[in-house]
Parts: sequence; structure tokens; C-alpha cells
Amino acid sequence: MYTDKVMDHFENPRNVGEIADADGVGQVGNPTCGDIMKIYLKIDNDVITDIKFKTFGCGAAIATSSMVTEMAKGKTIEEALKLSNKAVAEALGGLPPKKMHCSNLAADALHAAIENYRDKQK
Amino acid sequence: MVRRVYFDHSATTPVRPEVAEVMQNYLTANFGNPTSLHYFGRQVRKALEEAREKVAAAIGAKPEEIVFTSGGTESDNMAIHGVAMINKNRGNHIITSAVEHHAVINTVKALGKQGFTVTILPVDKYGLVSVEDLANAITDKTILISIMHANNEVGTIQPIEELAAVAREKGIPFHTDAVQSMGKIPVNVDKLGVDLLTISGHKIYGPKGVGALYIRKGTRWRQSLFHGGAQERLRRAGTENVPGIIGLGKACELAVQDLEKESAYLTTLRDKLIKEVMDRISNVRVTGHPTRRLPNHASFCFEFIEGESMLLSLDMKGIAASSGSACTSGSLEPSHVLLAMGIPHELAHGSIRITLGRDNTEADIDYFMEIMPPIVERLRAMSPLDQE
Amino acid sequence: MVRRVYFDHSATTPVRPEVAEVMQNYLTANFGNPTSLHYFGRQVRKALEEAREKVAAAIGAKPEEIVFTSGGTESDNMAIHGVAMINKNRGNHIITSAVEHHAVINTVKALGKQGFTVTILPVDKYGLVSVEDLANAITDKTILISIMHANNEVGTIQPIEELAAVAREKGIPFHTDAVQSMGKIPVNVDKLGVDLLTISGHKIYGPKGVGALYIRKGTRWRQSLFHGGAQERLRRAGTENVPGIIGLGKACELAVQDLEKESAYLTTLRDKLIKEVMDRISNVRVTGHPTRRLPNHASFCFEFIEGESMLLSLDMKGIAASSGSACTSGSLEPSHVLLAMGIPHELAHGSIRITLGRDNTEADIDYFMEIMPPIVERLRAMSPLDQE
Ligand SMILES: Cc1ncc(COP(=O)(O)O)c(C=O)c1O
Ligand SMILES: Cc1ncc(COP(=O)(O)O)c(C=O)c1O
Ligand code: FES
Ligand code: FES
Repeated sequence: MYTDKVMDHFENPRNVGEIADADGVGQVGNPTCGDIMKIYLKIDNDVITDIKFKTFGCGAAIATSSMVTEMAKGKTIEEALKLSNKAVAEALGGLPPKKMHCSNLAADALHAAIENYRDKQK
Repeated sequence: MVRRVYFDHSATTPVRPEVAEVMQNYLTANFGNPTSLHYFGRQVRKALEEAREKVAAAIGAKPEEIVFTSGGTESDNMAIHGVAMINKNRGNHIITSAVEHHAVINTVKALGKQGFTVTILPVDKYGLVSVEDLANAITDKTILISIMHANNEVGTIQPIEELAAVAREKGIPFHTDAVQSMGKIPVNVDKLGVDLLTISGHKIYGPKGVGALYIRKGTRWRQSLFHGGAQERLRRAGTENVPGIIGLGKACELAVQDLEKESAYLTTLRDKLIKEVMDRISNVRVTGHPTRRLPNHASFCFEFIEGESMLLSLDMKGIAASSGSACTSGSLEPSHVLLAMGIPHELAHGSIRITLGRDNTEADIDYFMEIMPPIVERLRAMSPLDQE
Repeated sequence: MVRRVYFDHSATTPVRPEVAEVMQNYLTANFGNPTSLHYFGRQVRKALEEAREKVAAAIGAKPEEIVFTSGGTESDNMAIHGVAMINKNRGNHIITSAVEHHAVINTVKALGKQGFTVTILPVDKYGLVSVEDLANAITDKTILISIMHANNEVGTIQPIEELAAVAREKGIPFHTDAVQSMGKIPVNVDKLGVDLLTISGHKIYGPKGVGALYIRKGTRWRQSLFHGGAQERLRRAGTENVPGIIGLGKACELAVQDLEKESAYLTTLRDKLIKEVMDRISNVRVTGHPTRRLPNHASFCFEFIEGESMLLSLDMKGIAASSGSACTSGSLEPSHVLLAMGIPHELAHGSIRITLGRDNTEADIDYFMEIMPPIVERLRAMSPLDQE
């Protein structure tokens, strides 16, 4: 059902955890629907220097979370905002059609964290 | 090679070698069409009727009360549709429960869109239907009650004797889906007091794609799904799945033969499993009834984590289990059974079902207990939910 | 031991050893439920989809256009009911022919009692439907046409390309029952131009209890017979008959592979049989079309005698054949197919069908020609009918 890439990210998720003094934190989803993604950002000079996630959800949810952190790390927030859910799914070699609602979360969580960072800047 | 442990016997079972063996012959050597008058047909007709006797004997029925079908789903559809159609001039009210298999619930709901009124009885936190609720739900328009014998997701065994007695008193046909109970606890149509009963081959170490419907003699029922030839005494059109039926007959025979021994064995294994999970993993809940449950059935909800991710992790270690989590099916709603039992959404997402079978051993449980705690720990460490 | 000759391949065929062999594995070792996420399920899912590819390839379809069913009867019901139900707001007229299998004709007739109007096209003396009749029968209320590819009783092959072209021009879905033609003549959904097509496993050296329905992409069709799980992408509920489906896939693959050679071989045998019967027995008529007929199909009406008594006599000598005689079915009316072709009742009662298969040899024909004439003679000597 899942690609090898998905299974690799599920089995060895990159950047799991929390950042205690995060510059931005974003959360999407809710436990009722079975998926929550929370992303923590460390931002220096508009560049994402560190990123961590915590996820409650299925294999796809965990893999997309992991993938999005890998893709965002080192990017400027402008670049990171351009990362789409679709790009994340593609980077994983695709997701089963049934999993579309949960593959539509990882980039959203990242964007929410960036929003949170920007709000704090104001 | 990775060690493989199969813990999903409620989803399906392997065909027992004894069953596969008797089937083989009816693929190649004894291949006739049972409708044919000639030697090739007669040989097969005889075997088909012997299989019918075995199935009937296994549930305390008469052979002529057994109709062979393509599986549990067809039997459920056939039972409900057939009773509804013939009785629609008498009344239009159907009663079922909130924890039925989709083959029952979706069939009843489809009738609900065709002029029938449907009452879906609630269940308590153990998944039990109350006899009082049933008695109160019956009206003079009620023409059918369908309540399952044992639940596939949580293993809860309904008080069918008592529920069916209420129906009997009012003269209302009672159907029960015994797909999960067959071969695990005694299933006897007279003791249960039911008028229609569904079984399926592949849950009792028989083949997939074959099932049976018991229809008590005298029950107002009409064949209404298929049209075609005159097979099964006009109750089910289509050339009979002969090897499947032979397999079902053998599987029923063996199931009853081994019931007592196997059920005792599986109960011991299951109790060990439940005990160790509860002892060694925190924030877990057993779902279903503590005692009125299938001997091979253990089901849990693990807090803070999600079912599919547990299944995938177990699968990587060679353990096959299942879940009522919405994420395994890609839908947003978790199992209707768990929700009907009042389990909150987020907890229902963390459900897992371990259903044991005759080839499982204590060593399998030990292996599971070696593998599962670190999985739970790892996934909980990843979870953003508040864990205190 | 009595010599046994099987001449009833239109009724059913033995499972080819290659097919039985691939199935075996999916009974025992590879037993998972294809819906399961885990290893056991995934292995089976993969094999199931490979079988779907084989079936699709055999009829020139795409895999996603194939739905697996419990046999030809279910496929026919599913095709007709599913198209009728979704289109009932557009029109209520269904066209079929007078020589269809009961799985089609009874399904259409049942719809006739539910508000649909039915036209049953006549056939000529060879059993052929006329393209002109079809064109004339179509109204702006016509929502479905179902005409079989080859007839089971007389072997006549309909001009489906031309019939379907008429339907296509008017945008009306066209279903054909290819249960008998599959494996005997080329069956290609695009060349035929059909939208739905039925096949059955046990007529093509595959197992009983499994079939497929082809539904062309874009055809307005809705699942309407069964309710239950989400199998077959919501087109057919119920745990898949995995061994059966694997067997069907293999049988389709082999059928297409061997088609040319086998059809040439069977044509030779059949022509020899027809010639010798006509040469050596008087007052016999071949039923069906002289050339547009299945390569393995020979059917006759013997004057002055009755089908069942011929079958019984043949059976005593080890020869298995069949008949469209009413007496084999215990009904009073002989075959609707023979009557539709204008064969008088008394002659229709004397019908006999010899359908050859890949294991038959010339020696079988010789044996038949040794046995049959004295049987006819004996029965005619007993007959009170005027024989001149
Ligand atoms: C309780 C129950 N009823 C019905 C069914 C359907 O049976 P089948 O898969 O043979 O169609 C199942 C299994 O899937 C079941 O567990
Ligand atoms: C033309 C035709 N259609 C349909 C069927 C029914 O197929 P099945 O026996 O697989 O239900 C048959 C055979 O009985 C047949 O000959
Ligand atoms: S988290 Fe539910 S489908 Fe992915
Ligand atoms: S002659 Fe006996 S049934 Fe027809």
C-alpha cells in the first residue's frame, strides 16, 4: 500500500521531538479525525535552522510529517511557505488515494508554524 | 526470514489441510455440474447434499433448511432482503443493532430508503444489546429483527436466546449473523431460537467465497436477490460453488468436533495475552465484554496513539493484527462499533484487535509481548497528545 | 470399469490441472484477507490484482473495468439490475432476446414486474436475433440492451458487433453474456463494442462459484444487489473468493493462449460428429446455425423420442450429454430456446446437446457412434408416435 520511501520515513522518522524554546509552533488536525500534527521551528535570519515534529496519526501522517521537516530544514521561510502538501506526497513517491486527507496536513502544519512565528514577530 | 505471527483470525483463517484436501477432488476429478442428470452430475450432487447435511448438523438444523451462498455478506443480504420483501404488505419495520457488520447494517439502511422504517438498537459500554430495549422497540409493524451472535470487532456475545425469545413471542422472524461465533462457541438454531442464521466458510478454516443461510422451515422468506436457474430449490440461482461447499461442509464438521478443546485452548492464550498487556502497558483499555466474549478475541484501545501506525509497526516485525481505526480504511470516522459503545473518537482511533487461531502458541504471545511495548513507547514518544 | 465420456462441456468443465495448482496455494499458505493491511493481506491483494489483469487482458479490457462475482448468474444480475436502477429516471425500457440464459431472462422479467417495460426480440430458425428487429425495438425510453454472445443450448453466435453498433449509435448501454463464447471464440470488448460483459469460471476450465463482470469505464451502472463492505471498489461487497479468482485469472490466460489451436481441434471433432450422426441416423435435425456456431457445440433433435430417455440410455453406457427437454428439468415446457426458434413442442422434447472439450478425442466420437444408433432404434421401437 505504501511506497518504500513512506515506510522508511515511518520506521525512521527524521526530526521527531519538541523544541523547548521554539520560535514558531503550528498544529493542525484534531484527535476526532484521527490525526494531529505539531511542528516546532527554530528560525534564524528567516532561515529554518531547526525543525521538529510530533504526530498522532497513521503511517502516512507520520511519514509526511517526517518528510516535511526534512524538506523545510535549511530553507528560508519564504521557500518553506511554497512547499505544498502535494510536493510532500510526491517526495514520498506518492500516497494511496484513500490517504489524501491526511497527506493534506503536513505542509499545513509547517505553514501554521511559520504563521505563528510571524505573529510573534509583530 | 522474519518470524510471521498471524493474529487476525476474525478477518480470515487459513483453510485447514483436511479441508483443502477434500476440496481438491471436486476441482478436477469430480467436476460435474450438480444439476446434470448423468453420472458426473450425480456424483457431485451426492457430495453436495452430504455437505449440506454436515452444515445442518453443525448448527442443529435440517438439511433442507440450509441454502448455500457466496459468503457471509450474501447470506446476510439474502436473509434480510428476503424476509423484508415477502412481508412488506404486513409491516415495514425492521430492528437491528448499532454494532452489526456492514453486511447487515448497510442492507437494512438500504431498505430504509425503500419505504421501510428502521430501529437501530443502542448497546451498552460492553457492546451488549438490552432485551428490554428490544421489547420496547417492537411495534405491530415489525417484520424482522436482525442481531448478530458475536461481534467481529470486540468479540462481545449477545444474549441471543433471550432476544430471540422476545421475537418468538410476538411471532417476528429473528435473524442472527453467526459468522464470528461459529466454531468458537456453540451455535444451535433451536437453543438460540432463531429463524435465520448466517455463516461464512473463511472464518472457520474453510474457503473464502462460500457461506450458508439457515432458514427455519415455515419462515416467511422469499428468494429476491438473484434470478436465474432453479438451483438450491429455487432459493439461490447460479451453478453451485461445489468445491467451496464441500469445503464448508468439512470445515463445519471439524469446527464442531474441535470446539470444546479449541475454545479452552484459545481462552487460555487470550487470557494470558490480555493479562500481560494490561500488566505491562499503561493507559490501555480492553474493549468489549470482560467475560461474554469470544474465546479467541482480545481487543484494546491504546491511548495517545493511532491504530494504523501500531499495525504497520507490528507488521514490520511479522505480526499481523487489525484495527477499527478510521485511518486503516482512509475514512475519517473510526469503527461504528467502538463509537456505539461510547468510546470517544480519539480513543477509538487507537484500537487494535488480536484474534487468535488454532495454530497460535504461547510463544506467539511471548513474541507479541516482546515487540508491542517498545512500539507503544516509540509511538507515544512521537505523539503530540497530552499524556499524564 | 465402464468407459466414461464427458460430452457436457457447456454445463461445466473440469478445472485444468494448471488452474487447480495455482489455486491450491491460496487456500492454505497464502490465505490472507485482501482487505488486510498486513503482510498476509498484501500478498493476496497483489495476486488478486494480477488475476484481474489476466482477466482484463483476455477480453481486451482494463483491469479496473473488471469486477469479480460469484459466477455468471451474479454477473448477469449485477449488469442488468445495476444499469436499470441507475437509469430508471431516464427511461424504463429494456430489450433482450428470446434465447437468453435464465440468469438474464428472469432478471429482466423481474424488472418487468417493477415498472420496467420489456421487449423480448424473436430469433429466426437458427436462433439469430436480427439487427433490424433490434433497431426497430429501440425507443427513447430504452436504457439497456442485453443479448448473449453465444447460446448455451444451440451454440448459435449472435452478430454482437452489429447489434452493439446499433445500441452505441443511440447511446444505449449494451450487455452481452459471454459465458459460453469465452475460450471458444475471440471475445474482445472493443471489437464487440459492448459496455458490459459476463464471464463465468467453470465454463472455461476454471472453478465454479466465480465469475466476472466487465463494466466499460464511463458506463452508467450502480452496485445494487449486495450491501456490505467496500470490496471491489464498492462494486461488490463480501470477502473476495480469492482461490476462485486466482483460478479464474489463470483459466482466462490459458483460454486465450490455447484458443486458436483448441478451436480448430474441436471444430474438426464436432464436424465429424455432426456428419456421422446425420449420415447414420434418420429423422434427426441439427439445431442452431450451421456455421455461426461454437466450435465445440453440436445439438440435435431426434424425432419420435424424448430427450431424457436418450440421456439415461447414454449415461448407462458412460456417455454424459444433456438435453433441452422439459423432462430433464421436471417442467412441462421444453427449452424456451428451441421453442423460440420455431421448433415444435414434440420435436423439442427430443433434443440432445453434445458439447465437446479439450480432453475429448476422435475415439470418443467413435464410441458415441457405436452407442447412439442402437439407443435411438430401441427408443423409437418403443415410441407410439407415427414414424414414416
Ligand atoms: C460478523 C460478520 N458478518 C459478515 C461477514 C461477511 O462475511 P463474508 O466475508 O464471507 O462476506 C463478516 C466478515 O467479514 C463478519 O465478521
Ligand atoms: C449463457 C450462460 N449464462 C449464464 C450462465 C450462468 O453461469 P453460472 O453457472 O456461473 O452462474 C450459464 C451457465 O449456466 C450460461 O450458459
Ligand atoms: S491520520 Fe488518518 S488517514 Fe492518516
Ligand atoms: S414424460 Fe415424464 S416428465 Fe416428461
